[in-house]
Amino acid sequence: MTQTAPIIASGKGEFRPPDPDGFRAYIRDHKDRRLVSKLVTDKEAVSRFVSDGDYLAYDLNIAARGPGSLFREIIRQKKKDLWVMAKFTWTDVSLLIAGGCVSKVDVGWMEFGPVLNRAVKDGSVKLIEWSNGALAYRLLAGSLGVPYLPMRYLGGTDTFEQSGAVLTEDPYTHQPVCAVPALNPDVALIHAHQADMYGNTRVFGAGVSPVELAMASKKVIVSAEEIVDPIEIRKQPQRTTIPYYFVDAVVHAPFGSYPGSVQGLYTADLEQWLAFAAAGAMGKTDEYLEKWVYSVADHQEMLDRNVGAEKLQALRAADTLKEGYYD
Amino acid sequence: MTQTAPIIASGKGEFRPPDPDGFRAYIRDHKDRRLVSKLVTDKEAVSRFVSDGDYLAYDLNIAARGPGSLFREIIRQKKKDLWVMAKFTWTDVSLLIAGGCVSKVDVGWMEFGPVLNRAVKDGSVKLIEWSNGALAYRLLAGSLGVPYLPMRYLGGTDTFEQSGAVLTEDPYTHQPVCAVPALNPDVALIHAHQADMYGNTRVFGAGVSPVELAMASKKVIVSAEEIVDPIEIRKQPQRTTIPYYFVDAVVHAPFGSYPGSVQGLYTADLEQWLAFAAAGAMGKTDEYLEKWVYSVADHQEMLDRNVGAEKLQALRAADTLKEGYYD
Amino acid sequence: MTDSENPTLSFTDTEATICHISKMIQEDKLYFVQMAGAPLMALLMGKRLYAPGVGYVVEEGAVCPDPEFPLPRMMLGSSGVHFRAVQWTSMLMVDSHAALGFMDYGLLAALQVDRFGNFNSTFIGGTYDKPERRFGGPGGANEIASQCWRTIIMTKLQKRKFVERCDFVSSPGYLDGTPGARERAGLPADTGPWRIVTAEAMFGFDDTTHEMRLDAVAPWTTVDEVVAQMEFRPLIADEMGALQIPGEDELRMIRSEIDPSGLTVSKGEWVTIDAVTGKKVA
Amino acid sequence: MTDSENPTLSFTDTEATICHISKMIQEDKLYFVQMAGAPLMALLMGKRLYAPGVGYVVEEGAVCPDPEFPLPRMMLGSSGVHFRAVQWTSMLMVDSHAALGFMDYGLLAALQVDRFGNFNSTFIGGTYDKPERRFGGPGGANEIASQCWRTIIMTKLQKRKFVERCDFVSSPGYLDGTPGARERAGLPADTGPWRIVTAEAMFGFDDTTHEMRLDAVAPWTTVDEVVAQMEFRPLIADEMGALQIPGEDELRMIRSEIDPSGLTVSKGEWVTIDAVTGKKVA
Repeated sequence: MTQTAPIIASGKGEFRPPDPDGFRAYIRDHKDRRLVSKLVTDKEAVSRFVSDGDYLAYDLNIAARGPGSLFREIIRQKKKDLWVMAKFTWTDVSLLIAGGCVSKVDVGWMEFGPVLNRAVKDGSVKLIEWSNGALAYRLLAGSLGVPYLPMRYLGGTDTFEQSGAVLTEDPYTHQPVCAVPALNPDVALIHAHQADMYGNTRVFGAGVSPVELAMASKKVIVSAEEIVDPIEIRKQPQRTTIPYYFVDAVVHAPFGSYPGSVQGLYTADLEQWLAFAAAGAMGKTDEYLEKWVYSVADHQEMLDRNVGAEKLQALRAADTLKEGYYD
Repeated sequence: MTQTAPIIASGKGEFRPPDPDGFRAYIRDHKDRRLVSKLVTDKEAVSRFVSDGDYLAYDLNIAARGPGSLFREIIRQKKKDLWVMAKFTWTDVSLLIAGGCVSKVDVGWMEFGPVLNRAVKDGSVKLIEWSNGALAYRLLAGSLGVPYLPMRYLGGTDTFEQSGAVLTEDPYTHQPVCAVPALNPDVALIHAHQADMYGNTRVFGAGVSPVELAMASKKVIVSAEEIVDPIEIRKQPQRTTIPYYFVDAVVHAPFGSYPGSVQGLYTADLEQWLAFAAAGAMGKTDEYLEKWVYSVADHQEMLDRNVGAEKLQALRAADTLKEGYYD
Repeated sequence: MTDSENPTLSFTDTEATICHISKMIQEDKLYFVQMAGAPLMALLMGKRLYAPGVGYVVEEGAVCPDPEFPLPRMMLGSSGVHFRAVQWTSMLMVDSHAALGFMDYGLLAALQVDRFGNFNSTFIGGTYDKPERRFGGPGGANEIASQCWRTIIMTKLQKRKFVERCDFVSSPGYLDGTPGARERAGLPADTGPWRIVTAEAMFGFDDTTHEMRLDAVAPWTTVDEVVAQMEFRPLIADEMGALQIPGEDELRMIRSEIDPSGLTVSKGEWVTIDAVTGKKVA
Repeated sequence: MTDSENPTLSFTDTEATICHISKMIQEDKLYFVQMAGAPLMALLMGKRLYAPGVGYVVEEGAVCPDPEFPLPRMMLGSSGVHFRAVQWTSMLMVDSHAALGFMDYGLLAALQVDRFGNFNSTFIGGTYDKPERRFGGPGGANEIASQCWRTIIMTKLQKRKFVERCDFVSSPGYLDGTPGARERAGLPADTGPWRIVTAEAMFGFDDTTHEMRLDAVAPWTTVDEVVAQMEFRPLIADEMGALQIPGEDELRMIRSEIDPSGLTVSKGEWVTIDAVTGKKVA
């Protein structure tokens, strides 16, 4: 039982060395344990909690229940040098790249296209290879407060070679087993159905890993379709996805996932859903960003000026399968 | 990054070597993927799915939302040589010992007393030391399909010395970190609020680790207060705790936790709740078992003859805080 | 040449591949399907026609959904594809279900596949650091291809897709093909690619050498034509099977209920065949 | 000797300990409380009287409940103690919250404690294999004492409880007391026992040697009497503090709202003191 466990192989992908005790010290010194209101505007949330050079992670993507309004605010505030987790993402990574915010991407899956291709070719954005599951699993490690976790995949592939995984030996079975380093993002964005002012958050429907993301991240920004009374949270404790003390900022963002959908609330705006990819293909991302980001002060103004109440009504009406989300 | 990771220290407690691939092969060959009815009597569930020598684990305990009716059926069927997980348990471990069913106990916490003391002193029951959290964490490892997990506790104590944990070196930070072997019980008992005939299971309220227990175990017996129509499960998918394919048997067991409580349904029967411990103190466990186990054919007969409808009514009425459980 | 009296049938290679895979779906197995798109359509076609009770999971954590037909125009992130699931949970949970051995089949699409079933979804051409064309990455394919018992891979029969060496092995097949190669890499025992499915041909793998083997061809092509479309020469089954002609009813089903928008299935090469003989119509 | 004119006050050592700890509870900290019983009563006494908004978790996965007073007669497994939580989750989740550094204080009870705050809840007397008296095990105490920033331990001031060596170290204090001993054992940095609380005395630990230090004594006892009740001699604080006398209102609160059944607090030694001077009444 007590032999030594050699490192059999090791990927060469860049990653931040895990530091569970450093993370604990941050939590001890920076997270408020009290029930205090964390309600802020999208502007305030991003300026206070997203810094140049941060490792940025988010749950889902701009196609579905993603933090669309926060993506646009990050671009509006011209945040730089972000290391982005592309776990089960869509065009949101290209959007952030087009906005000049990104220097590194941990790849699980992302919708690709000219913007991404150019950035990779000219070297302005560096990619590190993982997979959707491996990135979620690294968040699990981060959420457990351990430096790494063993797992049963990644091994044997070029993905492994370009990742930060290692192939080691299980101290119990002495079989080869992969291990991945814990990931503790600097800042997490989570778009939710409901939250109270303290940060108690409810996400409905299937998802990727909002719980582990919130637990593993130093700073957590929740944007919510609806702000609910704290007593409602306490009356149904089993509906809570994330308890308040993990959350630093709560932004009230109706249609925050636009142009994406939020299950149980509204469908995607198909036309605009595809507009950014189209703009990329035509080399017109600047025009896209001007219209949807720079020319509007915030998310609400974007909705008012570029979408309109009628369209929003229609998107709500088009989501006809609400069964199971709010009950 | 690629040094070797020595085993710095190693506990001497007995454990079954983890075997993720053996577990996978069992799952491949024995678990039904189809939607078929798994409704059986408590008699049938225990005779088919609990074998002498099995490693037995269960969620919670005979004080609250535990599988009381299944404990008694296991004793009634005189199962032998069980290795029992005492994770956040109560007098249920002593009950199973008094019934002659137990040869080993993995200790997190258990209500102790004369029965336990005698069994330990005469060597008829062997104890191995862990903690509530360490046993739940070993189930997490078992539920992830990995052979072990690193963790940040147990180290430095006599508990560690009497456990199967090792102190190793994290391949990333090169700091000392404990690791515990995955636990994959042979059989799991889970008492739930609701289940459908296929095994889709709902547990309401706070708990210990029903999800990881169901995932990590080869055979899973669910006893449920209520059997619901499968369509009800599909209409509210986010209320499902355990999907059907983990479950082998579903037993309809109203008041299955008796004399314990089920939150949101009924309170504990305080008098009987303490009766077994009292019997142990007075050396009268045989009389207790005769009355509550051997002299009755099954759970329903026990309720009818030894408790009575009036008492059961009163226990339901006494649980006045139902808020949050069924909504 | 074909009897000009016979009716003809036109379909895309994607439609044909969906038809082929749909016939493999069994009710007593569990499937792990990658994202929305053709693989999910193939599974749902099988569920609609042959195995209504079949259970499957998708990466974003829906367990055994029972979507209504016709399927939504846009499946990614639509509530329609998660409708009537037995559980809504997370990616981490369904990945664990696969790690535990519950997922019998993984259903995936690939850009490139090699002789041993290793496949690529990362980049084509150039080098890793200077790729000619970058793609989105493995997504969930790596964990699915590693942890499900058997993997079914959809792709197109083209020389640039059936290659001697993948430009990048995003997800594992039998690696170098040697016995135990996957186990030595830390992957679960006795797993690996099982079928490679294209419109014109279906492939399996030799149990010992793990080399790709041509098992069946469509009536509108031949073994030689198939092999001519591959960069490497596969093993050839002793008894060559014949892929079924997509039925008119099947194609109607795909176009009306599986991909009503046509956004997925109408892409790709169109084939026109003699509906009776199955031969290509010039 | 006391002025017989003064009113007297009678309480158990458990009641006094609950009063002492309740005064330490702060609203801007998070607490991890072990199981039901005296530690939870002490926390809830603090919440009731001094820090109504204080957040705490219990092992069985209730996050920041807000129970109504009077508390239920039997707290273990009663819905009353989980009432109005902000979340109902699992033991694994709250243990992880502690692992991440969110839990400022762990609140525990111990059978035996040594000079360095290591404590025992496993067996007393004899050997591990042949114990004189076996107990229930650490429960959640090991993970709480390892992963919370600071640990507060309740026990009774008796020679057999403050021992040179624990019969069994179930949960970690400062181990052998040397700098970095906990870190070398794989435990999170900068954690450890903070206070040991009994009815008659409160102890802290020296920052460098990690030896237990007597910090405060109750008015009805003296430093010498306290040390006489210990198997080892603790460090003695330069400025000895004085523990407050339990107030009549506090005792009324305990007996009417915290432990109405008296099952927990009425156990233990009764003390009768002069309510004014705080001296024992003969």
